[in-house]
Amino acid sequence: MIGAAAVVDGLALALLAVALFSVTIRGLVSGVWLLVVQSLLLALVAATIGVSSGAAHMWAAAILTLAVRAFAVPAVLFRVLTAVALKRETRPLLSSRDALIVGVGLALTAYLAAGRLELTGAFPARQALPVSLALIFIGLLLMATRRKAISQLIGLITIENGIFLAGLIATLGLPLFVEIGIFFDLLVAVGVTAVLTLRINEQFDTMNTDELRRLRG
Amino acid sequence: MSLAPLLVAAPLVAALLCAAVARRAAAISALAATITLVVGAVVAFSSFGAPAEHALAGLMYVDALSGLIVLIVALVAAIAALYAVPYVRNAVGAHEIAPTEVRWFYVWIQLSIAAMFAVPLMNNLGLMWVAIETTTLTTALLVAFFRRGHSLEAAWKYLMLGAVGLGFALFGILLTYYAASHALGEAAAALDWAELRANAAALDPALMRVAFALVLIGFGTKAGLAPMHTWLPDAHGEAPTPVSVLLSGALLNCALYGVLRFHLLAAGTLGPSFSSDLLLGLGAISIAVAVPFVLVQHDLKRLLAYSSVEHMGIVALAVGIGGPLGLFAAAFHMFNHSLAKTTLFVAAGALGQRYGTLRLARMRGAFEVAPLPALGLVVGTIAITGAPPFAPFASEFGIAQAGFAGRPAALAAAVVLIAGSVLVFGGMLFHVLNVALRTAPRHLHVASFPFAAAFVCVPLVALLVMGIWLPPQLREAFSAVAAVLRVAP
Amino acid sequence: MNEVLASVGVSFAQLGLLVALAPGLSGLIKRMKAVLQGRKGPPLLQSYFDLVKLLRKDAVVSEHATVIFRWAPAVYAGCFATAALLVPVLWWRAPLAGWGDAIALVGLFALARFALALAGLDTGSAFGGMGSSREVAVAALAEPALLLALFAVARRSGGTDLSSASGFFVAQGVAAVAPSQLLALAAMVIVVIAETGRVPADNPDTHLELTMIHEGMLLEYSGRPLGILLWASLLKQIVLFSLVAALFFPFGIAAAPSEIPAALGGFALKLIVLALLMSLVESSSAKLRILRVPELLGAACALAMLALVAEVVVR
Amino acid sequence: MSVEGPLPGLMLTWQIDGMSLFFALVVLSISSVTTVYAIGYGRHHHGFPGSGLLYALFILAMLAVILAGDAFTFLLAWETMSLTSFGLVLTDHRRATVRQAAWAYLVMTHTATAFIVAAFLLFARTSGSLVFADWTAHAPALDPFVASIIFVLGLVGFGTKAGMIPLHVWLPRAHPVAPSHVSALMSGVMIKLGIYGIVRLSFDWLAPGPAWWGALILALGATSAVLGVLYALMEHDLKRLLAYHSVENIGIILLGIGVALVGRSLDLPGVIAVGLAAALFHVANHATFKALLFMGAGAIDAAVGTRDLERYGGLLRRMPITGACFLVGSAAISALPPLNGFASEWLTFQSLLTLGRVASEPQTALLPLFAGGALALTGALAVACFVKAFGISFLALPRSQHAAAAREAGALEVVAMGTLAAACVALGLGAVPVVSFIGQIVPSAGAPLAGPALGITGVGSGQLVVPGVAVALVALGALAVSLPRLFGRVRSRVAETWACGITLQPLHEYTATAFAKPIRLMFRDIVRPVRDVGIVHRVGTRFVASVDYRSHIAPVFERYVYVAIKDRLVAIAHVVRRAQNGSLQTYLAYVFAAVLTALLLAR
Repeated sequence: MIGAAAVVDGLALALLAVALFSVTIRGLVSGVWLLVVQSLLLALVAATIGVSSGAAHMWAAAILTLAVRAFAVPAVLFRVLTAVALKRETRPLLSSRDALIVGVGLALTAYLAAGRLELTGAFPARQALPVSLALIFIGLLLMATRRKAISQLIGLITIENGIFLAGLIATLGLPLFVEIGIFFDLLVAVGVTAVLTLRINEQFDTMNTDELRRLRG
Repeated sequence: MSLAPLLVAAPLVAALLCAAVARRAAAISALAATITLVVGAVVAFSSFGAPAEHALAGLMYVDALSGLIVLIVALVAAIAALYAVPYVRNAVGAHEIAPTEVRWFYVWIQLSIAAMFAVPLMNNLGLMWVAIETTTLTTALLVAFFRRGHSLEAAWKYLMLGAVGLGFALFGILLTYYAASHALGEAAAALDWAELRANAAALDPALMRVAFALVLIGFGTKAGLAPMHTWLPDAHGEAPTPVSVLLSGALLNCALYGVLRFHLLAAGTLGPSFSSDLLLGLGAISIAVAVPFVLVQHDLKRLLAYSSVEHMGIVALAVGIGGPLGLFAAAFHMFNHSLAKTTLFVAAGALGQRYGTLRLARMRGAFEVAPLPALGLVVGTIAITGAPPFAPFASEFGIAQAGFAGRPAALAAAVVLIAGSVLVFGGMLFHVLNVALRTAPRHLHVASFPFAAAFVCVPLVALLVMGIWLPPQLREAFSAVAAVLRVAP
Repeated sequence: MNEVLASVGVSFAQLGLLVALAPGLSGLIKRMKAVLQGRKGPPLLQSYFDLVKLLRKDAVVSEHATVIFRWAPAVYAGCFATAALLVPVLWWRAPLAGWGDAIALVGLFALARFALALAGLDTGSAFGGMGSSREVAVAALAEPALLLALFAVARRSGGTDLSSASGFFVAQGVAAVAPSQLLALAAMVIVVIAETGRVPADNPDTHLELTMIHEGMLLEYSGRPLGILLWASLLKQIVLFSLVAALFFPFGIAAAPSEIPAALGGFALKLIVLALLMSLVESSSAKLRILRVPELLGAACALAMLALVAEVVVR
Repeated sequence: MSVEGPLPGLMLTWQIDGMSLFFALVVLSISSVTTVYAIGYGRHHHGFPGSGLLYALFILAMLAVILAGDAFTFLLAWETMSLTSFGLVLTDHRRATVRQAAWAYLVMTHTATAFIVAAFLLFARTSGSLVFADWTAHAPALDPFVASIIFVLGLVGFGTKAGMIPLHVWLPRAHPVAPSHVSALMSGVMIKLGIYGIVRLSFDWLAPGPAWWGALILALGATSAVLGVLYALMEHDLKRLLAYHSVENIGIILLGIGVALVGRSLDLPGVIAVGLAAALFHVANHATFKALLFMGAGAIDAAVGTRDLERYGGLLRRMPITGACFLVGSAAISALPPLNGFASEWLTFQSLLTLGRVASEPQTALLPLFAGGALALTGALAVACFVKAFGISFLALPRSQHAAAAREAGALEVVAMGTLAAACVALGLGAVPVVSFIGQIVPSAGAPLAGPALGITGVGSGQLVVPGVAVALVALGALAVSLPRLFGRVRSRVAETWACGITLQPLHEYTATAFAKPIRLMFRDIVRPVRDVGIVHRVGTRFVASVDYRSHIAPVFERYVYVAIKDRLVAIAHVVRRAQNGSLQTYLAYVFAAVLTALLLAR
C-alpha cells in the first residue's frame, strides 16, 4: 500500500510539474502534447490505484482515461489546430516568468487550502489532493491569461483533469456509469468547443478572444 | 409504471426523427412538445401530494420538487417549440437561417428539452450533473445558431463559464460522494438522492460545507446567480428567441433545482442556517446586481435577461428565508417567473423580427406595429416586476412577508427584495414604454406571428387569475414542493 | 315673536347706524388730515354729497362687461352689510352673533374681494386687471395677519365668537391688557390700514394708474353702481374700526337697554380716536412703493405671530 | 366576508364600516357624475380601445380599496387603481410629456406602494395576520419604536398617493394630461384614498402614538397647502393649476387629520372629533368642487383646444353655463361663504384653534395656531388664484381665435357640471346635516355641532350658520342695490372700455402672467421664478425686432430631489455596468473570487 501511495504521490507531483510547465510555454501544439502527458499520468494514477486496491472499475477508469483524455480529446484539438493553422499563443496577458510565479503561488495556495480538508479513509497519497486543487487553479490561470480560444480550452481540460484526480484519490472514482457519463460529456464538450472555435475563426479570421469583447453592459 | 421516462425519451426520438425527416422537422418538434406537455403535466400532478416515486429501475426519482420543474420545463418547452415554428420561418425568410440548417435547429431544441427533463428526474446526483452539463452543450450550439459574431461570442462565454462552473459543481459532488461513501459504505447508491437525503445527518459536516459551497457556485453559475451570471445576458440576448425562452424559462430553473437538492442535503447535515444564509446572500446580491443593468440597458432581450438574474435571486432568497410561506412562495414564484418571462421573450421575439433589431433605441411604436406583442410586453413587464394584481406580486409578497416575519437577515433580504423590485419596475417600464409607445419607424420587416393572441393573452390571463385566486391543484402543488423543501430547524 | 322682531329691529338699527356713519367717518378723517397738514379740507358732510350725487347718476357700462360686472356691487355691498351685523357695536351681542364669527367675517371680506377683483378684470381694461392683481396680492398677506391676530384674541377670550370675546374683555377690565393683546392690536392696525386702502399701503385720494389698487378695480364703474361700491367700501372701513373697538376697547358697550345712549357716545368717541390715529399715520408717512407693501404686511404677520407666542407662553 | 387568496392562509377579506361607507359614498357619487360627463365627452374625444373598460375598472378598484379588509386585498385594489389610472393617463401617448408624466406617476406610486407593503408587513410581523381587524386588536401591544416606523412608512406611501408635498411631483404632471373626466376622478377622488389610508393607519390600525405624529402631519399639511397654492398661482396651464390646487387641498385635509391625531395622542376626544370632522367634510367638499372644476376645464379645453390660460378670454359669453358652474366651483375652492369649501375650512380653522387652546405644551399649542396662519394665507392665495383662473378665462375679450369661436359644452357635460355646482351649494348650506351624517357614520368625528349651527362647544366657542349667512348676504345684497332706487330711476348706457383713447384689443388686457406677478415677486424666495428674455435685433441694426419673454418656476423638488436621485442612480448604474466589460477573463475572475469567498465562508 505504502509503495503505491508513494507512486501516486510521485505521479501527482509530475502532474503538477507538467501543468506548471504548460503555463510557461506558448506553443499551442506543445500545449496539447502536455495535455496528452497529463492524461497519461492520470491513467497511470488510476492504474496504480487499481493495482493496489484491486478495484476493477479503476482499470476501466484508466482505460477510459487513455481512450478519451489521452487520445480522443487531443486528436480533436490537433484537428482544430491544423484547420486554423495556428502555432503559438501571442501576447498572453502575463509573461512566461510572471505566469510561472503566479502558478507557483496558486499551487502553494492549493496546498494551504487542501491541508484544511481532512480526508480520512481516502487513498493515502498526501500530494494528490493538493495537486488536484493546484491543477484546477492553474487551469483557471491558463483560461484567464491566454488570448487564444484553444489555450482557454487547454486550461479548461486542465481543470477537468484536476477534478478527475481528486475523484480518483478521494473516492476511488465515482460509480462507473456516472463516470462514463462524465467522460462522454467531456468528449462532447471538447467537440462542441472545437466546433465553436472553428466558427469563431471563420467569423473573425482569428482565434483571438480579444475579438470577443463586444457584448457589454 | 411511471410515465417519467417518456419525458426524456420522447424528445430524443423527436430529435432523431427531425434529423431524419427534414421536411417535417417543425411539425415533429411541435408534436413532441405537445406530447411532453401532456405527459409532463400528468407526471407533475401525480407527483404532488403523493409519496416520492422511483422509475426506470431506480434511475429516476420523482417527488414534488421534480414535479414542479417537470411542469415548468414541459410548459416552457411546449411554448418554445410551438413558437419556434413561426420564428424559424421568419428567420429563414430574413436569411438568418439557411433552409438546410432548419432541421438541426429542431434537433438541438429537442435534445436540449430531453436534457432539461432529465435534470429533475435523475435519482443519481452525478447523472443530474451530467444532464445539466448536457444542457450547456446543446444550448450553446443553439445560442450560436445564427453564426453571427455576437452569437458566437455569447456561446463561447456561455460554454467556458458554464464548463468552469460545472467543474466546481462536479468537485462538490465528488466531495459529497466521498462523504456519502464513508457514511453509507462503498455503494453505487452513494450518490442516489433518496439514500443521501435519508442519511444526510450522518455525513461529515466539514466536507459538506465545502461541497455545498462548491455546488452553489457551480450550479449557481448555471442558474445565473450573481456574480457568476455574466454569461447570462449575452447568451439570452443573442440566442434565437425560442432558445432564449428555453434558457430563461426552463433551464435556469433546472440549474436552481440542482442547488436546491444540495441545499436540502447540506441542511440535513449542517442544520439549515449555513446553506440558507448563503442562498440568502447570493439571492440578495443577484437582485442588487441586476438593478443597474436594468436601469441602463440598450437591448430588449438583455433587459429581460437581467430580469431573469433578479428573479433567480428572488427564488434563491426565498428558499434562504424558508418557512412554509417562504417556500410555498418560492415555488409559486418559479412558476410565475417562467410563465411571465416566456411570454415576454415571445413578445420581444415577435417585435424583434418586425423591427429587425432588438436595440431599444430603434424599437418604438410597438402598439402600432404589433398590438398584441406590444400588449404582452407592457402587461408582462408590469406583471413580472411584481405589480399587483398579477401572480408574481402574490409570490413576492409571500416571500417578503416570510422575510419580514423571520430572522434579521431575512428581514434585511426582504427589504433588498422590495427595493430591488421597485427599481427594476421603474427601469424596465421606462424601456418597455418607450418601445410600446411613440411613433413607429417607417421601415419594418415582414414577419408573421400566427396565434399571437394565444401566445400572449393566455399566459397573461393566467398570471392575472393566479394573482387573485390559485386553483386548488396548483395550491396543492406548491404546498407539496414547500413540504419537500422544508428543512428541519 | 316679539323677540325675533326686536332682534331684527336691533339688527337693522345697527346696520343703519354704521351705514349712516360710514361716509361721515371718512369725512372726519379727511378733515383731520387736512387740519394736520395745515389745509382747510372738505366739509365733513362732503362724502355724503358725493355719494348721493353718484347714486342719482346714470351709469356707463363697458360693452365687454358681463353679469359679473353688474352683480359685483350687490355682492360687495352685501358682504360688508352682513359683516356689519357680525360685530358688536353698541349692544354687547352682535345682531347675527351665533350665525357667524371672526372667521366668517374674514370669509365675507374674501368674498367681497373676489367679486370686486373679478369685476375689475371683466371689462378688459388693463387698469382693472392691475388693480385686481394688486388687491389680491396685498390681501394675501393682510388676511393671514388679520386671522393670526384674531386667533391671538380668540385664544385669550375663549373662542372666535366676536360678541363673547368682546364681553370677555369687558368683564376682564384692566386685566385684559396683556402683551399678546397689544401685539395683536398693532398687527390689526396695520391690517386696517392696508384693507382700507390708506397710506402707506395705498392712497385713497389718488387715481394715478401706477399706484392705485382699490381705485383701479373701480375705474370702469360710474354712476349708481360706483356709488354703491364706494359706500360699501366706506362701510368696510367702519366695520374694521368697529372690530378693533369691539376687541381692544370694548369698554362702555351696552349690556342693558338703558346703557345704549352711553354706548353710542362711547362708540363715537372710539371712532374719533381711531380716525385721529389714521390721520396721524397718513400725515406722517409717505406712500410705499407697491412692491414694498408686502414688507409692511409681513411685519403685521410677524407681530400677529408674536402675539400668538406671547399668548401661549406668557401666563 | 372573505374569499381564498393565492397564498396559503391568505383570505381576501372585505369589510365595511362607517369610514369605508363615507369614502365609498364619495367615490360613488362623484364617479357617477363624471361618468355622465364622460359619456358626453366621449362623443367627441375617443379614447383608445379598452379605455372604457379601464375607466370602469378604475372606479371599481377605488371602491375595492375602500372595502378591502386585509392587506393583500388592499394592495391588489390599490395597485389596480394605480395601473388603470396610469393606462388612462396614457390616452394621449403620442406626446412626450404625457409619456414622461405617466411613467413618473407610475414609478412614484409604485415606490409608494412599496413603502405601504413594508408598513403592512411590519404589522404582519407583529400581529401574525394580514387582516386589518387583527391589527387593530394587536395595536396596543405594538412596540412604540416599530409603531413609529410603520407610521412613517405608511405616511410616505399614502402621502405620495395623496399628493402631499414633497411627494407630490407626479400629481401636477399626471393629472393634467389625462382626459378630463379621468383628471376629475383622479384629483377629486383617487388622491382621497391616500387620505383614507392615512386615516386608517393613524386612527384604526395604530394605537395612539406620540404627539409628533400629528405634529408632523400638521407641518406637512401646512407646507402642502401653502406651496400647493403658490405653485398653482404660477401656473398658466388650467389643468396643472387645478392639479396644484389638489396639493393645496390635501394639505388642508391633512391639517384636520393632524389636529385629530395630536388630539388622539393627548387623549382629547373633543379635538379628535373636530379635526376628523373637518378633514372628512373637506374630503367630500374637495371631491365635489375639484371634479366640477376639472370637468369645466375639460369643457373649455374641448371648446378652445388648449389648456393655456393666456389663450382663453371672454368665454362666459360663449359658454354661459360652463362659466356659471366654473364660477361656483372657483368660489367654493376659494373657501368663500356660503359654499361648501368655506364650511369645511371654517371647521378646519376651528379645529386648529381648539387644539391651540387646549394643548398644554407651548409647542403643541403654537404649531396648530401657526398652521392656522398658513391656512389663512392659503385661503387668500386661493382667492387670488381663482380670480386669475376665472377672470382670465371667462371675462374680457377672447385672447385667441379659438376662444372667440368657442361653443357651449354638450348637454350631458352641462348636466354633470350643473349637478356638482348644485352639490357645492347644497353641501355648503346643508353643512350641519352633512357633518351630523359624518358624525353618525364615523362616530369619532361626531362633535362639532351646536344645535342648528356648526359649532365648537365644550372647549371653546364659535358658531357658524351657513344658511343664515347666505340669507343675510342675499337679502342685504338685494337691499343694497334696491335701496338707492329711492333716489330715482337711473339708466345705464353701453360704451367702449376706456383704454386711454384707443380701441381695446385683446393684447391690451392683463395676462395671467402679469396678474400673478406681484405674488410671484412677494414669494420669489420660495417659488424661485426664472425668466428668459430673448431680444432679437433687426439685422445689422440696434433696433429691436422682437422680444420674447418667458417666465417659469424653477421646479425645485423635481430638480433637487427627484431628478437628482434619478441621475445619481443612473450614474451609479453606468459605473457598475463597467463590471460587465465583455472580457471572459474578467468573468472567470468573478467566478474564481466567488469560489474563494464561498470556500472561506465554508471553513
